[in-house]
Amino acid sequence: MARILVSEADFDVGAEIALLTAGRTDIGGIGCFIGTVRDAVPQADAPVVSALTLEHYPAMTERAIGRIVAEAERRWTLLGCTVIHRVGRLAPGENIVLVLAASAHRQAALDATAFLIDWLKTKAPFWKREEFIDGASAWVEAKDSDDAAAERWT
Amino acid sequence: MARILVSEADFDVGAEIALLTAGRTDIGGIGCFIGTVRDAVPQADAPVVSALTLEHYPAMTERAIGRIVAEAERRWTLLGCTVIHRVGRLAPGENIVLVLAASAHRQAALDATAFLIDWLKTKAPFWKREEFIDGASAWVEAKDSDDAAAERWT
Amino acid sequence: MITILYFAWLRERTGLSEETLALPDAGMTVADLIALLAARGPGHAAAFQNRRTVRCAVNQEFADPATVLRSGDEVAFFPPVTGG
Amino acid sequence: MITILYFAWLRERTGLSEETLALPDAGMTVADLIALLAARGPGHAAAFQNRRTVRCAVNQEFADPATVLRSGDEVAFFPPVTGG
Repeated sequence: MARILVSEADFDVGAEIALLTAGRTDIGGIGCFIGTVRDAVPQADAPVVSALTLEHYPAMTERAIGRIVAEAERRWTLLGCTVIHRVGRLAPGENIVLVLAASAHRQAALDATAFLIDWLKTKAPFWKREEFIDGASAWVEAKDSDDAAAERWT
Repeated sequence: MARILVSEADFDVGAEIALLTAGRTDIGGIGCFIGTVRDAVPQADAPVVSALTLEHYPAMTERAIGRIVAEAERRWTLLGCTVIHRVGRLAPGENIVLVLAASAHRQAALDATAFLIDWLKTKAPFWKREEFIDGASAWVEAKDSDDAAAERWT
Repeated sequence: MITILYFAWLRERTGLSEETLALPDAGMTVADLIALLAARGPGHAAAFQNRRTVRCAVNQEFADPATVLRSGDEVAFFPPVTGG
Repeated sequence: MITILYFAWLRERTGLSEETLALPDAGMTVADLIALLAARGPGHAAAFQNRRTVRCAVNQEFADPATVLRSGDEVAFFPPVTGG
Protein backbone atom coordinates (compact mmCIF):
# COMPACT_ATOMS: atom_id res chain seq x y z
CA MET A 1 0.00 0.00 0.00
CA ALA A 2 2.84 2.37 0.78
CA ARG A 3 4.84 4.05 -1.98
CA ILE A 4 8.55 4.20 -1.14
CA LEU A 5 11.03 5.76 -3.50
CA VAL A 6 14.70 6.75 -3.31
CA SER A 7 15.62 8.87 -6.29
CA GLU A 8 17.97 11.50 -7.67
CA ALA A 9 15.01 13.08 -9.47
CA ASP A 10 12.77 15.66 -7.84
CA PHE A 11 9.21 14.77 -6.81
CA ASP A 12 5.93 16.51 -7.69
CA VAL A 13 3.92 16.94 -4.48
CA GLY A 14 0.62 17.53 -6.29
CA ALA A 15 1.09 14.44 -8.45
CA GLU A 16 2.02 12.33 -5.40
CA ILE A 17 -1.09 13.46 -3.51
CA ALA A 18 -3.21 12.69 -6.59
CA LEU A 19 -1.67 9.20 -6.77
CA LEU A 20 -2.30 8.60 -3.06
CA THR A 21 -5.94 9.69 -3.14
CA ALA A 22 -7.05 8.64 -6.65
CA GLY A 23 -10.56 7.22 -6.62
CA ARG A 24 -10.78 7.25 -2.82
CA THR A 25 -13.63 8.75 -0.82
CA ASP A 26 -12.74 7.32 2.60
CA ILE A 27 -9.87 9.72 3.32
CA GLY A 28 -10.62 12.61 5.69
CA GLY A 29 -7.15 14.06 6.05
CA ILE A 30 -3.73 13.95 4.44
CA GLY A 31 -0.68 14.96 6.43
CA CYS A 32 2.36 16.05 4.48
CA PHE A 33 5.92 17.09 5.22
CA ILE A 34 8.45 18.36 2.72
CA GLY A 35 12.08 18.80 3.74
CA THR A 36 14.11 21.29 1.71
CA VAL A 37 17.75 22.39 1.50
CA ARG A 38 18.45 25.49 3.61
CA ASP A 39 21.39 27.73 2.84
CA ALA A 40 21.90 28.77 6.46
CA VAL A 41 23.50 26.55 9.08
CA PRO A 42 22.21 26.82 12.67
CA GLN A 43 25.38 28.58 13.84
CA ALA A 44 25.23 31.39 11.25
CA ASP A 45 22.81 34.08 10.21
CA ALA A 46 24.10 34.52 6.70
CA PRO A 47 23.63 32.03 3.85
CA VAL A 48 26.66 29.77 3.86
CA VAL A 49 25.58 26.44 2.37
CA SER A 50 26.06 26.27 -1.38
CA ALA A 51 25.04 22.62 -1.88
CA LEU A 52 24.10 19.45 -0.03
CA THR A 53 25.07 15.94 -1.11
CA LEU A 54 23.04 13.00 0.15
CA GLU A 55 24.77 9.63 0.26
CA HIS A 56 22.89 6.45 1.14
CA TYR A 57 23.28 2.67 1.44
CA PRO A 58 21.33 1.53 -1.61
CA ALA A 59 20.83 -2.10 -0.63
CA MET A 60 19.44 -1.10 2.77
CA THR A 61 17.62 2.19 2.22
CA GLU A 62 14.25 1.10 0.87
CA ARG A 63 14.11 -1.80 3.30
CA ALA A 64 14.80 0.54 6.25
CA ILE A 65 12.12 2.98 5.07
CA GLY A 66 9.74 0.04 4.63
CA ARG A 67 10.24 -0.94 8.27
CA ILE A 68 9.54 2.64 9.41
CA VAL A 69 6.37 2.78 7.30
CA ALA A 70 5.26 -0.63 8.63
CA GLU A 71 5.68 0.69 12.17
CA ALA A 72 3.54 3.76 11.31
CA GLU A 73 0.87 1.46 9.85
CA ARG A 74 0.94 -0.62 13.03
CA ARG A 75 0.41 2.50 15.20
CA TRP A 76 -2.23 4.33 13.14
CA THR A 77 -5.00 3.32 10.77
CA LEU A 78 -3.59 4.72 7.56
CA LEU A 79 -5.30 4.65 4.18
CA GLY A 80 -2.12 5.38 2.28
CA CYS A 81 1.44 6.46 2.80
CA THR A 82 4.21 7.85 0.58
CA VAL A 83 7.88 8.36 1.41
CA ILE A 84 10.21 9.77 -1.24
CA HIS A 85 13.81 10.62 -0.37
CA ARG A 86 16.22 12.18 -2.79
CA VAL A 87 19.93 11.38 -3.04
CA GLY A 88 22.79 13.10 -4.84
CA ARG A 89 23.79 16.75 -4.97
CA LEU A 90 21.08 19.33 -4.22
CA ALA A 91 21.09 23.14 -4.27
CA PRO A 92 19.53 25.38 -1.60
CA GLY A 93 15.76 25.52 -2.04
CA GLU A 94 15.55 22.03 -3.56
CA ASN A 95 13.36 19.29 -2.13
CA ILE A 96 14.99 16.54 -0.06
CA VAL A 97 12.19 14.41 1.31
CA LEU A 98 8.43 14.00 1.02
CA VAL A 99 6.21 12.25 3.55
CA LEU A 100 2.47 11.77 2.99
CA ALA A 101 0.08 9.96 5.33
CA ALA A 102 -3.65 9.64 4.64
CA SER A 103 -6.25 8.60 7.19
CA ALA A 104 -9.96 8.89 7.90
CA HIS A 105 -9.09 11.29 10.74
CA ARG A 106 -6.73 14.25 10.83
CA GLN A 107 -4.97 13.37 14.08
CA ALA A 108 -3.79 10.00 12.74
CA ALA A 109 -2.63 11.63 9.49
CA LEU A 110 -0.72 14.39 11.31
CA ASP A 111 0.80 12.12 13.96
CA ALA A 112 1.89 9.54 11.38
CA THR A 113 3.50 12.28 9.28
CA ALA A 114 5.49 13.59 12.26
CA PHE A 115 6.46 10.03 13.28
CA LEU A 116 7.64 9.11 9.77
CA ILE A 117 9.93 12.13 9.41
CA ASP A 118 11.27 11.75 12.97
CA TRP A 119 12.17 8.11 12.37
CA LEU A 120 13.52 8.75 8.85
CA LYS A 121 15.92 11.25 10.45
CA THR A 122 17.33 8.64 12.83
CA LYS A 123 16.72 5.17 11.33
CA ALA A 124 17.22 5.37 7.55
CA PRO A 125 20.76 5.14 6.10
CA PHE A 126 21.26 8.61 4.61
CA TRP A 127 24.17 10.94 5.25
CA LYS A 128 24.36 14.62 4.35
CA ARG A 129 27.49 16.46 3.34
CA GLU A 130 27.30 20.25 3.18
CA GLU A 131 29.38 22.38 0.83
CA PHE A 132 29.94 25.97 1.92
CA ILE A 133 30.31 29.11 -0.14
CA ASP A 134 33.98 29.42 0.94
CA GLY A 135 34.73 26.07 -0.75
CA ALA A 136 34.92 23.98 2.42
CA SER A 137 32.66 21.00 3.05
CA ALA A 138 31.73 18.82 6.00
CA TRP A 139 29.51 15.91 6.95
CA VAL A 140 26.43 17.03 8.85
CA GLU A 141 26.55 15.75 12.42
CA ALA A 142 23.61 13.86 13.88
CA LYS A 143 21.65 16.05 16.28
CA ASP A 144 20.65 15.11 19.80
CA SER A 145 17.36 16.90 19.13
CA ASP A 146 16.63 14.40 16.33
CA ASP A 147 17.28 11.48 18.67
CA ALA A 148 14.99 13.11 21.24
CA ALA A 149 12.28 13.60 18.60
CA ALA A 150 12.51 9.96 17.55
CA GLU A 151 12.42 8.81 21.19
CA ARG A 152 9.09 10.60 21.72
CA TRP A 153 7.40 7.77 19.84
CA THR A 154 8.84 4.87 21.83
CA MET B 1 3.03 37.29 4.77
CA ALA B 2 0.28 34.72 5.19
CA ARG B 3 -1.99 33.77 2.31
CA ILE B 4 -5.61 33.37 3.45
CA LEU B 5 -8.33 32.43 1.02
CA VAL B 6 -11.98 31.39 1.30
CA SER B 7 -13.23 30.10 -2.02
CA GLU B 8 -15.74 27.90 -3.80
CA ALA B 9 -13.00 26.89 -6.22
CA ASP B 10 -10.63 23.99 -5.56
CA PHE B 11 -6.99 24.62 -4.69
CA ASP B 12 -3.83 23.22 -6.29
CA VAL B 13 -1.51 21.99 -3.53
CA GLY B 14 1.57 21.94 -5.76
CA ALA B 15 0.94 25.48 -6.97
CA GLU B 16 0.35 26.71 -3.41
CA ILE B 17 3.61 25.17 -2.20
CA ALA B 18 5.42 26.73 -5.17
CA LEU B 19 3.92 30.13 -4.28
CA LEU B 20 4.93 29.75 -0.63
CA THR B 21 8.52 28.76 -1.35
CA ALA B 22 9.28 30.70 -4.56
CA GLY B 23 12.80 32.14 -4.51
CA ARG B 24 13.41 31.13 -0.89
CA THR B 25 16.42 29.21 0.34
CA ASP B 26 15.89 29.68 4.09
CA ILE B 27 13.08 27.13 4.46
CA GLY B 28 14.02 23.74 5.92
CA GLY B 29 10.58 22.19 6.23
CA ILE B 30 7.02 22.66 5.05
CA GLY B 31 4.17 21.13 7.00
CA CYS B 32 0.94 20.54 5.15
CA PHE B 33 -2.55 19.30 5.95
CA ILE B 34 -5.32 18.69 3.46
CA GLY B 35 -8.84 17.95 4.70
CA THR B 36 -11.10 16.05 2.29
CA VAL B 37 -14.76 15.00 2.17
CA ARG B 38 -15.29 11.44 3.45
CA ASP B 39 -18.33 9.45 2.41
CA ALA B 40 -18.49 7.48 5.65
CA VAL B 41 -19.83 9.02 8.86
CA PRO B 42 -18.25 7.91 12.14
CA GLN B 43 -21.39 6.07 13.26
CA ALA B 44 -21.67 3.81 10.21
CA ASP B 45 -19.54 1.33 8.33
CA ALA B 46 -21.18 1.90 4.95
CA PRO B 47 -20.60 4.99 2.79
CA VAL B 48 -23.60 7.22 3.41
CA VAL B 49 -22.56 10.80 2.73
CA SER B 50 -23.37 11.93 -0.81
CA ALA B 51 -22.36 15.60 -0.42
CA LEU B 52 -21.18 18.16 2.09
CA THR B 53 -22.20 21.82 2.07
CA LEU B 54 -20.03 24.36 3.82
CA GLU B 55 -21.70 27.56 4.99
CA HIS B 56 -19.69 30.42 6.46
CA TYR B 57 -19.98 33.98 7.78
CA PRO B 58 -18.33 35.91 4.95
CA ALA B 59 -17.69 39.18 6.80
CA MET B 60 -15.99 37.32 9.66
CA THR B 61 -14.27 34.32 8.09
CA GLU B 62 -11.03 35.76 6.75
CA ARG B 63 -10.62 37.94 9.83
CA ALA B 64 -11.05 34.90 12.12
CA ILE B 65 -8.53 32.90 10.09
CA GLY B 66 -6.16 35.89 10.20
CA ARG B 67 -6.29 35.86 14.00
CA ILE B 68 -5.53 32.14 14.09
CA VAL B 69 -2.59 32.59 11.70
CA ALA B 70 -1.30 35.55 13.76
CA GLU B 71 -1.38 33.34 16.86
CA ALA B 72 0.61 30.64 15.03
CA GLU B 73 3.16 33.27 13.95
CA ARG B 74 3.44 34.43 17.56
CA ARG B 75 4.14 30.87 18.78
CA TRP B 76 6.52 29.67 16.07
CA THR B 77 9.05 31.29 13.77
CA LEU B 78 7.32 30.76 10.46
CA LEU B 79 8.69 31.74 7.06
CA GLY B 80 5.32 31.48 5.36
CA CYS B 81 1.83 30.27 5.94
CA THR B 82 -1.17 29.45 3.72
CA VAL B 83 -4.75 28.69 4.75
CA ILE B 84 -7.35 28.00 2.07
CA HIS B 85 -10.86 26.91 3.04
CA ARG B 86 -13.52 26.00 0.54
CA VAL B 87 -17.23 26.79 0.89
CA GLY B 88 -20.29 25.57 -1.00
CA ARG B 89 -21.33 22.05 -1.98
CA LEU B 90 -18.60 19.42 -2.20
CA ALA B 91 -18.67 15.76 -3.23
CA PRO B 92 -16.89 12.91 -1.41
CA GLY B 93 -13.19 12.93 -2.24
CA GLU B 94 -13.07 16.69 -2.81
CA ASN B 95 -10.71 18.99 -0.96
CA ILE B 96 -12.09 21.09 1.91
CA VAL B 97 -9.13 22.81 3.50
CA LEU B 98 -5.41 23.35 2.96
CA VAL B 99 -2.93 24.40 5.62
CA LEU B 100 0.75 25.07 4.84
CA ALA B 101 3.37 26.24 7.32
CA ALA B 102 7.02 26.78 6.38
CA SER B 103 9.88 27.15 8.82
CA ALA B 104 13.63 26.74 9.06
CA HIS B 105 13.03 23.67 11.25
CA ARG B 106 10.66 20.76 10.83
CA GLN B 107 9.24 20.75 14.34
CA ALA B 108 7.96 24.33 14.05
CA ALA B 109 6.46 23.59 10.62
CA LEU B 110 4.71 20.43 11.84
CA ASP B 111 3.49 21.91 15.12
CA ALA B 112 2.18 25.06 13.43
CA THR B 113 0.33 22.93 10.85
CA ALA B 114 -1.37 20.88 13.57
CA PHE B 115 -2.17 24.01 15.57
CA LEU B 116 -3.69 25.80 12.56
CA ILE B 117 -6.03 22.96 11.66
CA ASP B 118 -7.01 22.38 15.30
CA TRP B 119 -7.94 26.04 15.76
CA LEU B 120 -9.62 26.32 12.35
CA LYS B 121 -11.89 23.47 13.47
CA THR B 122 -13.02 25.33 16.58
CA LYS B 123 -12.51 29.07 15.97
CA ALA B 124 -13.39 29.86 12.34
CA PRO B 125 -17.04 30.42 11.36
CA PHE B 126 -17.75 27.45 9.07
CA TRP B 127 -20.62 24.99 9.38
CA LYS B 128 -20.96 21.67 7.58
CA ARG B 129 -24.20 20.13 6.45
CA GLU B 130 -24.08 16.52 5.28
CA GLU B 131 -26.40 15.04 2.67
CA PHE B 132 -26.90 11.28 2.82
CA ILE B 133 -27.56 8.81 0.02
CA ASP B 134 -31.08 8.17 1.35
CA GLY B 135 -31.95 11.85 0.72
CA ALA B 136 -31.76 12.99 4.34
CA SER B 137 -29.43 15.76 5.49
CA ALA B 138 -28.19 17.09 8.81
CA TRP B 139 -25.84 19.69 10.25
CA VAL B 140 -22.60 18.16 11.48
CA GLU B 141 -22.34 18.47 15.26
CA ALA B 142 -19.27 19.94 16.87
CA LYS B 143 -17.08 17.23 18.40
CA ASP B 144 -15.73 17.22 21.93
CA SER B 145 -12.54 15.72 20.48
CA ASP B 146 -12.06 18.87 18.38
CA ASP B 147 -12.42 21.07 21.45
CA ALA B 148 -9.92 18.85 23.26
CA ALA B 149 -7.49 19.10 20.33
CA ALA B 150 -7.78 22.90 20.30
CA GLU B 151 -7.31 23.04 24.09
CA ARG B 152 -3.96 21.22 23.79
CA TRP B 153 -2.43 24.46 22.57
CA THR B 154 -3.62 26.72 25.38
CA MET C 1 -30.62 49.81 15.24
CA ILE C 2 -28.63 46.60 15.27
CA THR C 3 -28.34 43.99 12.53
CA ILE C 4 -28.84 40.37 13.55
CA LEU C 5 -27.49 37.50 11.42
CA TYR C 6 -28.31 33.81 11.72
CA PHE C 7 -26.25 30.92 10.38
CA ALA C 8 -26.69 27.16 9.91
CA TRP C 9 -29.59 25.73 11.93
CA LEU C 10 -30.29 29.06 13.64
CA ARG C 11 -31.03 30.45 10.17
CA GLU C 12 -33.23 27.45 9.40
CA ARG C 13 -35.17 27.58 12.68
CA THR C 14 -35.76 31.34 12.66
CA GLY C 15 -36.45 31.26 8.92
CA LEU C 16 -34.25 34.35 8.62
CA SER C 17 -30.70 35.02 7.57
CA GLU C 18 -30.88 38.62 8.72
CA GLU C 19 -33.15 41.00 10.60
CA THR C 20 -32.81 44.46 12.15
CA LEU C 21 -33.95 45.60 15.54
CA ALA C 22 -34.11 48.93 17.32
CA LEU C 23 -31.99 48.64 20.46
CA PRO C 24 -34.63 48.93 23.20
CA ASP C 25 -32.32 50.31 25.88
CA ALA C 26 -28.74 51.27 26.51
CA GLY C 27 -26.69 48.65 28.34
CA MET C 28 -28.41 45.71 26.69
CA THR C 29 -26.20 42.63 26.66
CA VAL C 30 -26.04 39.65 24.30
CA ALA C 31 -27.88 37.61 26.96
CA ASP C 32 -30.64 40.25 27.14
CA LEU C 33 -30.94 40.20 23.34
CA ILE C 34 -31.23 36.40 23.29
CA ALA C 35 -34.06 36.55 25.85
CA LEU C 36 -35.83 39.18 23.75
CA LEU C 37 -35.40 37.23 20.50
CA ALA C 38 -36.45 33.90 22.02
CA ALA C 39 -39.85 35.45 22.82
CA ARG C 40 -40.44 36.59 19.21
CA GLY C 41 -42.21 33.43 18.06
CA PRO C 42 -41.94 29.64 17.82
CA GLY C 43 -39.12 29.69 15.23
CA HIS C 44 -36.97 32.00 17.32
CA ALA C 45 -37.87 30.05 20.47
CA ALA C 46 -36.66 26.83 18.79
CA ALA C 47 -33.48 28.52 17.63
CA PHE C 48 -32.55 29.69 21.13
CA GLN C 49 -34.03 26.70 23.00
CA ASN C 50 -30.68 25.29 24.12
CA ARG C 51 -28.53 28.35 24.71
CA ARG C 52 -25.41 26.31 25.42
CA THR C 53 -25.34 25.38 21.73
CA VAL C 54 -25.64 28.98 20.51
CA ARG C 55 -22.51 31.01 19.80
CA CYS C 56 -22.40 34.76 19.19
CA ALA C 57 -20.16 37.25 17.39
CA VAL C 58 -20.49 41.02 17.68
CA ASN C 59 -18.96 42.99 14.81
CA GLN C 60 -17.30 39.80 13.55
CA GLU C 61 -15.56 39.00 16.83
CA PHE C 62 -16.58 36.18 19.17
CA ALA C 63 -18.62 37.62 22.03
CA ASP C 64 -20.01 36.26 25.28
CA PRO C 65 -23.40 36.72 26.99
CA ALA C 66 -22.13 39.70 29.01
CA THR C 67 -21.02 41.70 25.95
CA VAL C 68 -22.85 45.05 25.88
CA LEU C 69 -24.44 46.02 22.56
CA ARG C 70 -24.38 49.42 20.91
CA SER C 71 -26.37 50.91 18.08
CA GLY C 72 -24.91 49.93 14.72
CA ASP C 73 -23.57 46.58 15.93
CA GLU C 74 -23.73 43.51 13.74
CA VAL C 75 -24.70 40.59 15.99
CA ALA C 76 -24.42 37.05 14.60
CA PHE C 77 -25.81 33.86 16.15
CA PHE C 78 -24.65 30.42 15.06
CA PRO C 79 -23.95 26.88 16.32
CA PRO C 80 -20.50 25.72 17.43
CA VAL C 81 -18.34 25.79 14.31
CA THR C 82 -17.58 22.60 12.33
CA GLY C 83 -15.26 23.61 9.49
CA GLY C 84 -11.73 22.48 8.79
CA MET D 1 34.45 -14.38 3.43
CA ILE D 2 32.53 -11.32 4.50
CA THR D 3 31.96 -8.10 2.57
CA ILE D 4 32.59 -4.84 4.44
CA LEU D 5 31.07 -1.56 3.27
CA TYR D 6 31.96 1.95 4.43
CA PHE D 7 29.79 5.07 4.10
CA ALA D 8 30.23 8.82 4.59
CA TRP D 9 33.33 9.71 6.61
CA LEU D 10 34.16 6.06 7.33
CA ARG D 11 34.52 5.63 3.56
CA GLU D 12 36.67 8.76 3.36
CA ARG D 13 38.93 7.82 6.29
CA THR D 14 39.47 4.20 5.24
CA GLY D 15 39.77 5.27 1.60
CA LEU D 16 37.54 2.31 0.73
CA SER D 17 33.89 1.90 -0.10
CA GLU D 18 34.14 -1.89 0.06
CA GLU D 19 36.55 -4.63 1.03
CA THR D 20 36.35 -8.37 1.64
CA LEU D 21 37.83 -10.34 4.50
CA ALA D 22 38.13 -14.02 5.30
CA LEU D 23 36.36 -14.58 8.62
CA PRO D 24 39.27 -15.54 10.92
CA ASP D 25 37.22 -17.62 13.35
CA ALA D 26 33.70 -18.75 14.08
CA GLY D 27 31.89 -16.73 16.71
CA MET D 28 33.46 -13.42 15.70
CA THR D 29 31.27 -10.47 16.71
CA VAL D 30 30.91 -7.00 15.23
CA ALA D 31 33.02 -5.69 18.13
CA ASP D 32 35.75 -8.23 17.33
CA LEU D 33 35.67 -7.18 13.67
CA ILE D 34 35.99 -3.50 14.58
CA ALA D 35 39.07 -4.26 16.72
CA LEU D 36 40.58 -6.25 13.85
CA LEU D 37 39.85 -3.52 11.26
CA ALA D 38 41.08 -0.66 13.48
CA ALA D 39 44.51 -2.32 13.51
CA ARG D 40 44.75 -2.48 9.71
CA GLY D 41 46.41 0.90 9.23
CA PRO D 42 46.15 4.61 9.98
CA GLY D 43 43.07 5.20 7.78
CA HIS D 44 41.14 2.38 9.41
CA ALA D 45 42.37 3.48 12.85
CA ALA D 46 41.04 6.99 12.19
CA ALA D 47 37.70 5.62 10.98
CA PHE D 48 37.17 3.56 14.12
CA GLN D 49 38.86 5.98 16.52
CA ASN D 50 35.66 6.99 18.30
CA ARG D 51 33.56 3.84 18.29
CA ARG D 52 30.54 5.56 19.81
CA THR D 53 30.08 7.45 16.54
CA VAL D 54 30.23 4.29 14.39
CA ARG D 55 27.02 2.47 13.50
CA CYS D 56 26.81 -1.00 11.95
CA ALA D 57 24.39 -2.97 9.82
CA VAL D 58 24.70 -6.68 9.08
CA ASN D 59 22.87 -7.87 5.96
CA GLN D 60 21.12 -4.47 5.74
CA GLU D 61 19.73 -4.58 9.28
CA PHE D 62 21.02 -2.43 12.14
CA ALA D 63 23.32 -4.54 14.31
CA ASP D 64 25.03 -4.07 17.65
CA PRO D 65 28.57 -4.90 18.83
CA ALA D 66 27.48 -8.32 20.14
CA THR D 67 26.04 -9.48 16.79
CA VAL D 68 27.83 -12.66 15.66
CA LEU D 69 29.06 -12.72 12.08
CA ARG D 70 28.78 -15.55 9.61
CA SER D 71 30.48 -16.24 6.30
CA GLY D 72 28.70 -14.45 3.47
CA ASP D 73 27.52 -11.56 5.64
CA GLU D 74 27.49 -8.01 4.31
CA VAL D 75 28.71 -5.77 7.14
CA ALA D 76 28.32 -2.00 6.75
CA PHE D 77 29.92 0.71 8.92
CA PHE D 78 28.67 4.29 8.89
CA PRO D 79 28.16 7.38 11.08
CA PRO D 80 24.83 8.17 12.80
CA VAL D 81 22.38 8.88 9.99
CA THR D 82 21.48 12.45 9.00
CA GLY D 83 18.86 12.16 6.26
CA GLY D 84 15.31 13.42 6.20
